[in-house]
Amino acid sequence: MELSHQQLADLYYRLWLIRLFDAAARRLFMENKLRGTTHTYTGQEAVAVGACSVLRPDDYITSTHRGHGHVLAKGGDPRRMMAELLGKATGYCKGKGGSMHIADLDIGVLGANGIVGGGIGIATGAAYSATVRGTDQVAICFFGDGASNQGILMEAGNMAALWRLPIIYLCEENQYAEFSPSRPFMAVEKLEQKAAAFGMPGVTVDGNDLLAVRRVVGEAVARARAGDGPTFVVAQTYRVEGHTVGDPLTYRPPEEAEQWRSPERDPIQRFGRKLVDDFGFTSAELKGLHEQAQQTIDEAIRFAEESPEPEPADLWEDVLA
Amino acid sequence: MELSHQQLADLYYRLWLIRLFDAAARRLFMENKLRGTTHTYTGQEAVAVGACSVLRPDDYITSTHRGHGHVLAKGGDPRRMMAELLGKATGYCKGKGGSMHIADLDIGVLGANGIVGGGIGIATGAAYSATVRGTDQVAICFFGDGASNQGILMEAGNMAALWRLPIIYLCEENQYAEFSPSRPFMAVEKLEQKAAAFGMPGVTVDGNDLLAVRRVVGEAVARARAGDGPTFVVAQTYRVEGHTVGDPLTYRPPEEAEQWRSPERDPIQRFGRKLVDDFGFTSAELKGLHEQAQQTIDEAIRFAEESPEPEPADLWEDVLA
Amino acid sequence: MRELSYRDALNEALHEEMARDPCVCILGEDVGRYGGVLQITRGLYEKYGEKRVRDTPISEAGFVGIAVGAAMTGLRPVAEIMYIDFSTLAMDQIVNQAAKARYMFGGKARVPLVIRTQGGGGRGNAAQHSQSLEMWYVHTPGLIVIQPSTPYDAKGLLKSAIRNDNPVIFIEHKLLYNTTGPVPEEPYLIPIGVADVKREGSDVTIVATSRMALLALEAAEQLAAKGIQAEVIDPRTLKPLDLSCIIQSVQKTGRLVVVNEAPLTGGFTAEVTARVQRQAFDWLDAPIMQVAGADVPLPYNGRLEMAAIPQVRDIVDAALSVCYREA
Amino acid sequence: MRELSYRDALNEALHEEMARDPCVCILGEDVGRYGGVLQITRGLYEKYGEKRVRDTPISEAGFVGIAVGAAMTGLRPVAEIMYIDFSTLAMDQIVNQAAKARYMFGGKARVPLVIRTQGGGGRGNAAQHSQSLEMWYVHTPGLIVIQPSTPYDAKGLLKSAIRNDNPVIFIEHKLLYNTTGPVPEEPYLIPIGVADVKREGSDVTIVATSRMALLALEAAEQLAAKGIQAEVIDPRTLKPLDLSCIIQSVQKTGRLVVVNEAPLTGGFTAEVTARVQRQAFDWLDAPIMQVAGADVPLPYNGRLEMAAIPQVRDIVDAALSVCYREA
Ligand SMILES: Cc1ncc(C[n+]2csc(CCOP(=O)(O)OP(=O)(O)O)c2C)c(N)n1
Ligand SMILES: Cc1ncc(C[n+]2csc(CCOP(=O)(O)OP(=O)(O)O)c2C)c(N)n1
Ligand SMILES: [Mg+2]
Ligand SMILES: [Mg+2]
Repeated sequence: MELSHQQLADLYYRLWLIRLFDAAARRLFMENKLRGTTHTYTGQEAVAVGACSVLRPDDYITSTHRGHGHVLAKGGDPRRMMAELLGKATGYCKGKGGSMHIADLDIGVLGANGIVGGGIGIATGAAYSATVRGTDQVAICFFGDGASNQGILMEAGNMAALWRLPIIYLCEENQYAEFSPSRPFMAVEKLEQKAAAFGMPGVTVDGNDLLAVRRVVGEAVARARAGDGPTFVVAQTYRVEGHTVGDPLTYRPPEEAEQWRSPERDPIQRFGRKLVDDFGFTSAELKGLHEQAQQTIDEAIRFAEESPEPEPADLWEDVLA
Repeated sequence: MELSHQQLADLYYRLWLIRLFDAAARRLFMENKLRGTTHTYTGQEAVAVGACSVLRPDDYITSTHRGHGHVLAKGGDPRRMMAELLGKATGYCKGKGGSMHIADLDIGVLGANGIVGGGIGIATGAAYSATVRGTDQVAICFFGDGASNQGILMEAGNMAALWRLPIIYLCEENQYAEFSPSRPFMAVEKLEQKAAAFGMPGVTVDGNDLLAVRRVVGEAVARARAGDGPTFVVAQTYRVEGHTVGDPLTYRPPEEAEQWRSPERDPIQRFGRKLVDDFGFTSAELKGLHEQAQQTIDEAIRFAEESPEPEPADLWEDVLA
Repeated sequence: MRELSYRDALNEALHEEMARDPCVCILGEDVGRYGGVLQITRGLYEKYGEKRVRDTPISEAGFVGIAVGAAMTGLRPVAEIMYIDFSTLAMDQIVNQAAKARYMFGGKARVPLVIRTQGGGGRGNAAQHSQSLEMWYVHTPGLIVIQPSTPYDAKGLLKSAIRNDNPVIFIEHKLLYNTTGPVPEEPYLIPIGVADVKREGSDVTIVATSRMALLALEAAEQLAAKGIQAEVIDPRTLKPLDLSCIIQSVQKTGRLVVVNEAPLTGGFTAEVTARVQRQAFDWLDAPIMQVAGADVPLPYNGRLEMAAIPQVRDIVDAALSVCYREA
Repeated sequence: MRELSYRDALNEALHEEMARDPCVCILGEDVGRYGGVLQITRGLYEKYGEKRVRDTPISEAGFVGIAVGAAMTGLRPVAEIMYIDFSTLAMDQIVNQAAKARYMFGGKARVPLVIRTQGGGGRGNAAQHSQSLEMWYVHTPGLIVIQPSTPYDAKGLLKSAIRNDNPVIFIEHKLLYNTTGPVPEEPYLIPIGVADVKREGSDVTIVATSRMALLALEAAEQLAAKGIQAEVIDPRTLKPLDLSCIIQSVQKTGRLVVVNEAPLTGGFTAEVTARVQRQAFDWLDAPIMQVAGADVPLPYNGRLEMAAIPQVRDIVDAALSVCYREA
């Protein structure tokens, strides 16, 4: 689990990639260039980047409606993602999926999902599949604190525990579900208590501390790969922006988000400080990585904007294999 | 909670009523007089009778595919039940429901249910309804150990706990779900552990001990009526007969059921002994109650057999109110 | 007459019914404090409190099940399923429990439940947020299915749905919320099962549901310019269907176009076509034309989505073709 | 040729496909040790072990979801939903996930999933265990829907379904399991999307699905005795539908009766009627007759249930009526 300087730099770069991708998505949405809805991952970047940093390219993840961060963390191509947001033929889904349905089967991304809880069965199935095919692949199922109230979590979790499937249920407790705080909707005191009902270990981690996420998920992944079954991980974090781009955020005090944007709490700044303090990075280096991420995003936008729209006949393609 | 001699006698009578009703149902099924499938409650009688003994007529229950015992325990009319089994116009459902759909809204029986877990939402809704209408009615939701793997249990349980609804989730751990033992399908060690995930107290009781069930459910009902919320009760018992009438029971050793039929374990004989040992009943009295139950059942069969079938035009009735 | 938006008309219906009957209650995600994602339940929480206006967890099966049980025991719940696509999570509760309870119990249960939900495409919400699933419910005995196309119909039918003693699937359309139209101040109800002739005409009958009714009216304008008088009928209630209104019109026009946004195969247009060809076979001067959605999941891209959903142009073309006129 | 029961034909198909392809796996309640409530999976657990033949908890949404994920990642799962009525619990997984994944992902995913399930009435299982829900799935783009009526078709189509790269809803009928018919020893496949003319005739076309195909053949016998030669077509695959086979027949006979067990409103008979009236309008000598189930939840009582489900007599009467003959 020791990380090289290059690896650490890459993690930092990815945090920024996500942050800047979503900043761009927000801007494009406000410019009416996107359709439907767009959900940003801002403030939660350390969860996806930390968790995916322990995965292999052939491992699986399932994502949610708030999926950009997960896909980028797993190695998704920002150009094809941005093109998808713009509904272009070069997008991951040829413009048919949009923000909520980005998938990259080649790197194990089994899709963002418009149904809250919709990825839970799929991720569990991918883990089951690995055991039948006799590989040591692992699956991470990302879902929100709101999603933890969907019954399929208990159903799939129970089977994962019974069959000792190589899966991590990674619940991002970002404190909101749509336009309501999430806590008043769960009868348990701590989310990890649910794990008891699913017959698996539960653990809570500071989701804004990338290395902590990496450690906890790393242990869970190691256990999963060794055939010792699933783990329920609760990553505590905060949804810094609105539920969707355009959400007027009338239902919470603005100071709350401000606190989470502060250098003490912001996951990127926290990780940056750690890199400087403990791993010998210079501020200039960090600045360089940040800029590099910005270039990648700029180039992705250019690529997306220059890409062609799908052809009318594409409507009828891809319904059946 | 002190029971009079008459009340105790009535409980004993009801145990036999259920046992004999199901014996009759089994016989009639084997004689090809019933259609579909029929599930007997044999061996579990003390759960329904003990639990319903603490309810008022205006309290609610939801039942399952194995519903005869619950309905009789809540005060259902054996004649209209038997008529329903025979598909007669005088049956509870005018012959439209059969064994799996008996309901008696007048005494709070919100229906047996052909869907495993199908009553969980309904019972929770009845409890919610009581709180909105400002009554102190309580609901008991009966379901099996197999049903405890349906996700809606977590969903409804969570809301019941959040909203402090007056409901008891009464899981009958009869050790089988259809043609498989139930234990290998739950990742928790003890069923009551699931309660933790639903944010409510969980308690396990010997389901073949009528007075123990009565005590535990009584406490839960008292709490519910006082506005202190739901309880998850696991009643441990045994499905003495096959899943359905006609089940060849190839999947379990015959000795197992024999042990549960023994006087030490059989809930009716256990309660009978208790009545004699601790409550001054005589064997003759017990015999009398048993015979009385038999007479009621015989009369129910007669009533049912003499009743008319529905008219063809009834097909179109009752689709909409 | 006063103009209201479809959104406000629905909101007013809920306010009036909650004021009238203390048994009416609301359940759903973000319907309380926030007033509903689409703001249809705005102001109810403040007025009626959290017992009667319940914000639920994200648990569609659970809260719809609770609504069914509540309906069986004296309440008149109005449950909001935010997108009809999510009704898939509550199908057992809707189809096996709510729709069948009364029949299975021999007429003993009443299930006065309204499920308000929202369907249709056109906003780039893609395949899991744009479905038109009304036919599943039309195909299910024991349910009533309503799809209003105007603010007036929306208010009057929602009030009737709440007062009805059966489970009602009440399907709004996401592109209609901001449309406006006359809605009287005085209370009124619209009977369930009665179609509305939105425009009279003698040359061709166009039956169109939900948002498609508005498109059909636009099409009728264009047809009028070509000398074709189209009669536009909005069934409003898909089940029970006011077939006689449609038959009468077809007997007059001899030509029928049926428009519905859902995928063609197995859709509402097939149902109407089959009924009319049987009952008005001898009056038909041309095959009935179906204008329906493409048999594909709805795509995100705007151009593709437009192509997947019937447009005014498609309705005009279909009407011209049954009139044996060139497009 | 060797005779096999529908049950054994299905079982043989599973044995052959599991032997052929190690990616084929089975999931469902009691499908393993017990061999399936209907014994369709008998012997598989013993041969292929618990990894490939998974007894699941009673968690339809969960295990169907797992099957979807497994299908997306290299397996070819065959999930058994014991009664189609319980598919209501897994609708999100079937409709929003399995059916749409490929399209939403721009053609990137393959979801080679078979959901084997069982529908229909006739055994007194009442409203929650007797439904014919095929039209929900026919109406859902991205799914293939198969309903075999004979042991031969059952085996050949199940094998094709397993080899197909799309989600397939494979619907057996509870009254067919004990029926028998010829099934060759040699391996064979039946292509998806190809109807079968079960009997040739020139006077009237009868299209009938699942068990109704057997009733239609009986009806054809009775019609023959009255001098009417009925052509009986079993579509076998409801989606994609082999419409050209039906149209060809109607062009020959000029008369069509469509038979399906599900409730009439919104059912398969409407779909076929609509398609044929449009494509063969000029060939039709009479309105198309639909013979379908009553629009009621299925009742328990035997007499009522018989009245709710189409019987041979109803098919004969419909055929006579389109031939303008007295019943
Ligand atoms: C089944 C379903 N119900 C409701 C919604 C509407 N919805 C979209 S996101 C969301 C909140 C999800 O909250 P959470 O799981 O905490 O994820 P977060 O948005 O916080 O990332 C809701 C209710 C949906 N998409 N799917
Ligand atoms: C949703 C659903 N899935 C499966 C079935 C088939 N089924 C009927 S009873 C049963 C077993 C139920 O077990 P349990 O809940 O323990 O109740 P018990 O039979 O032991 O009383 C099953 C799987 C069903 N009726 N409904
Ligand atoms: Mg959240
Ligand atoms: Mg059990």
